[in-house]
Amino acid sequence: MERKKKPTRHSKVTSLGDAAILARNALRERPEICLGGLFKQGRPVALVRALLAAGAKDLHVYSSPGAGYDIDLMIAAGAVEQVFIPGVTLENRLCPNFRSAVESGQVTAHALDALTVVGGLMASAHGVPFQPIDALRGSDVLKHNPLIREIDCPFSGRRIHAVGPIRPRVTFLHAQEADRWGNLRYLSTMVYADQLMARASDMVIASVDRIVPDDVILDDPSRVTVPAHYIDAVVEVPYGAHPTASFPGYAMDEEHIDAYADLGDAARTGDRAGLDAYIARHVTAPTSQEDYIKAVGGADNLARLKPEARTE
Amino acid sequence: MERKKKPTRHSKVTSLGDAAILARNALRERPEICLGGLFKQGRPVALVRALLAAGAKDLHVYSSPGAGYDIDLMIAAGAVEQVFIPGVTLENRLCPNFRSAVESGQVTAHALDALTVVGGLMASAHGVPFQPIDALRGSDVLKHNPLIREIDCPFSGRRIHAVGPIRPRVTFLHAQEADRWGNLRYLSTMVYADQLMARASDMVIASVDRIVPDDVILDDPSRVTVPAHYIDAVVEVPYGAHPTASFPGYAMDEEHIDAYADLGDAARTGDRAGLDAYIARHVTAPTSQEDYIKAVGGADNLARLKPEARTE
Amino acid sequence: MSAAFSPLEQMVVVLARDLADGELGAAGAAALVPMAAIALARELHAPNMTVGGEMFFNPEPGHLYPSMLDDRALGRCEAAETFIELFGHSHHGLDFFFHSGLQHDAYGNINLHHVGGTLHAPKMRGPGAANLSYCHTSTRFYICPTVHTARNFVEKVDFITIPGHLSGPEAKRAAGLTKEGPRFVVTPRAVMDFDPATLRMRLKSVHAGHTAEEVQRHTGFDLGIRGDVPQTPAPTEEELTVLRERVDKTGTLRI
Amino acid sequence: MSAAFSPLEQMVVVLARDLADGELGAAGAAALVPMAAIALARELHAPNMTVGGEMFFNPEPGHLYPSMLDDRALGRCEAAETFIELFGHSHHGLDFFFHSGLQHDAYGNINLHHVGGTLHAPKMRGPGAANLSYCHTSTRFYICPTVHTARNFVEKVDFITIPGHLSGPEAKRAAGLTKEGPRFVVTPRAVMDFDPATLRMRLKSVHAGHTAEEVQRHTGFDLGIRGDVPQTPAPTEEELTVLRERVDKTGTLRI
Repeated sequence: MERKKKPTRHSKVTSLGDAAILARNALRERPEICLGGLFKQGRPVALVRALLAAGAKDLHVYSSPGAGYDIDLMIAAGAVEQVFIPGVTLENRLCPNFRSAVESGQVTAHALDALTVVGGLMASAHGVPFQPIDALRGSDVLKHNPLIREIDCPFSGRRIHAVGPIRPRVTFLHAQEADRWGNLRYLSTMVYADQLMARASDMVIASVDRIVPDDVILDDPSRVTVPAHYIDAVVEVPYGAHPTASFPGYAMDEEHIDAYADLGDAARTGDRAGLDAYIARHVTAPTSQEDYIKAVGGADNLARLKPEARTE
Repeated sequence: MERKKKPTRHSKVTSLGDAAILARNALRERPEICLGGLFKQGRPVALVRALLAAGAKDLHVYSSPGAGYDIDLMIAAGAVEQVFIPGVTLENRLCPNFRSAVESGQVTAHALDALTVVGGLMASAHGVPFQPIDALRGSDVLKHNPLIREIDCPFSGRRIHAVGPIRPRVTFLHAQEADRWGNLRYLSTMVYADQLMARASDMVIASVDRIVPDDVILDDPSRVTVPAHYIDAVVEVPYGAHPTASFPGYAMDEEHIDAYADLGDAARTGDRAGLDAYIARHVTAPTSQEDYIKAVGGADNLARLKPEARTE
Repeated sequence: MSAAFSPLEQMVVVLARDLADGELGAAGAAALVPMAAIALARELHAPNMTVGGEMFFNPEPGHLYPSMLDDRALGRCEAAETFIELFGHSHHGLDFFFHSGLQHDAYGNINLHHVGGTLHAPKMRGPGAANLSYCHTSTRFYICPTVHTARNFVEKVDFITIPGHLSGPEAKRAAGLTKEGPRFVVTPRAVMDFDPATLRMRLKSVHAGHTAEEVQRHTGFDLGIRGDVPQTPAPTEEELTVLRERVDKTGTLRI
Repeated sequence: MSAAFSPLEQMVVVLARDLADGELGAAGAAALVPMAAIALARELHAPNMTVGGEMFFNPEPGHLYPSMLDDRALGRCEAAETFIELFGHSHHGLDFFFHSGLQHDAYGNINLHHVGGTLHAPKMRGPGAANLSYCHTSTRFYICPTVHTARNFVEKVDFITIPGHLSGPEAKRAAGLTKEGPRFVVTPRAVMDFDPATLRMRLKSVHAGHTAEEVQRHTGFDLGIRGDVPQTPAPTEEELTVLRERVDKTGTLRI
């Protein structure tokens, strides 16, 4: 008997440019984008740059409850309308373009807290119409937070809070490894809200520092942090989180982020030339990650970003 | 200068007997016990036997949504008043003592579903007064389920369900490894509801097949499934899940469970001698896990329970 | 004409043919036949199917196991989840799922709780069931018990553990069951489907070696047989070869 | 008399002394001083303390990092969690937590959102804050900014990001804040606590090399100074040795 060959499974591996167009078009339907990682750890910055280069506009940006460099860059590039992130900071200093844009009224930054964002993602991931919250008291954030409301608790009778589902149209994640089907392996210690976002979102695009063979995944399934089921596209982008960290591959590039923030501070006081040149050099001009790596001094320069071994 | 020695951290390692007394006394305050694992995988059976030997009575038993051998044994030993487990089965056959006890009215087995149990544990783990559920329709279980109620959804306006927190007084878990502080490492593929139960419970006691050195944990923190924070005591019990499985150490002992079920079936038809002898031999008589292992044919016999390698 | 095949192999092939490429589904509790059907579909025509929603994704077991909740079957798979993620899948639903019970009735309702008596004073207490949601959050499900007698196919179940079509379109609507519900009932004797107007079960085809009269005799309600009933298309040689060589290497379906 | 020490080392030692063995706590966002205090307490008298509630447990960093949200600091720790578990911890509360802000007021309220203007038309927009719950679900918290001037210690904050004692006992009760709230305010100049009757901040002790008059001058509200203010007990030789040899090996607290 002539037997058919086993049919072929589609790979989810795509290019950075195609991923950006996929995301941009989806965000034109509904502008809610969510970014994985936390502050200077595990942020999908290469995808963010590609999205900016593809001309995304008027975005509503969500994240795990803390973000900094990437949201500031998105604002500097003029792509953001509203920010739904509780904490926006470079940690050692403020985010200059975020500050300017909010102070000038160009961007609306909502007052939120971590439990509202996480609870909203939980409601979406769980498929329920809301998540109860019972740990918010006394903060002025409660007077302004647009996502929560007070409800009468059917069990305790008390007034508590509730948040409806937060369902990002597109989520960008960065992981260290994936197979070609999109099973993501995080080798970093923390995985932040990345699993949760993947489960809560309409479309999920992941960058990874490297694609690994199928067997790496099959031989150790409990190491997979985000199953391929939740992933729509995966892009192999070496140093894809730069200038944020991707443990154990590379640490955050504090020097780069500080230099960027200096340009942002200069722009606050009227001198935008440096910031514009930064965006041109790092966002607009590169047509590939190889170009970007060259623009930031080449792989030899990036090799200095040692993750400082676990056993130090 | 004379410097004090670094003060000593207390180990959470305890004996099977002490763990059982700790649990029994806590359950006298409130009889709600919860068991980790699922059906014939990863069940804390050595802890259950020790608790039965310590004379626990009138228990209200929770579990991940599926259980079999252990709940049946607890019922056979006369320790159970109420069962809050959606599915009770040996998978290839019914649970004989569960059947008998429910049919005779000796034990109340509530009609529940998985989402009620998981949602109740989620509410407790999250510290909120209830968990909304919006996926229950049409089943007669809804007419009898004592833990859920209908509420008006403040977001959708629809009638949905909600479950209050399930907070077990004691949870028993079985993991493959732990350090002496109680950080549990699951090497099995699935971890069921075990993390969730640990976060939802007042007291958590874990059995592990082996205690590992501190560095094994510190060198690979993202492999820790249940952090020590949630664990009150940890007991090193080789083959502690037997006759259920503890991958990759040993497979479920289907022969043993089938022989037990035959004795249960005999008891249903009036001949309880074999079942009583089984309980005496496996539960009452052994004063240690070594005794138990001898009673089930010794380590050589258990070595037949090959987990059938991942790469098969 | 294809080679000899077992009743379970016939069931597996019927189910596999109805599973489409790119779908997401899971096997349910009595997993031998459903897991084989899923694996066969993946081998034959559905390489982009995702097996998920039961705390693991795309297992590649060395052979068929009677239960999927067995690390021997899951040691090689793509990812593992927990009951929290299952809670989410249960709400979002799958494309397909499988069920079987102690009793199945004329509207595809399934009983796993008790036969005779009442819930708390049952004549015979069944196992209950963990997941009651996939039957109506999923696009469709299949009923596939491995026995088919007048005792497990009854006019009305004593307790509805898993709702099928309840008592028909109106009851289903009233209960908020908006999806297809049970599509086919596949047993070792035959395939049944449901009349679109009444949602009552009816005989669709009988497997080779069985007759409509025999199936009706072993069913506790009227199967609406009118005229000739077609024979279930037998497994093709390719289906059988792939099933035996790549899915059921140890012949579990032929025991 | 102990060796010379830096203002940050003094802060660390004051905080470490107040953390008890067996407690559960976390460092918050401005983590350098709190993480050092926690690590010092674990070395000296609190070996059973658990550092948790921020997505990692008991980190053992090679040296002090300014942020704990850095895998270089977390490569060695006992376990990692995610924001879902943090959601639970935020409700269940910790034993202790740390905060600091752009402005701190006489009742220990903290502002991280804006100085001047309004939230959506601010003169100066701050970073906001992720976690607003540990300040009142936890048993207590500490306020420990690394600068202390009349600009960041003001009578009334422009926006209450983190509630301290609000406007005193009645307001706190009305808002449902049932825990202790801020216990101490530790700065490079002094230690402040709160009057139990009014919950207003007052000077408790001044660090060596500082005076009560100076502290008052750098504070935008009355610190209720009556008579002599005690000196903050300096780090002991043991505290300093352990801090430098086992916690802050690279001298970050002395830069």
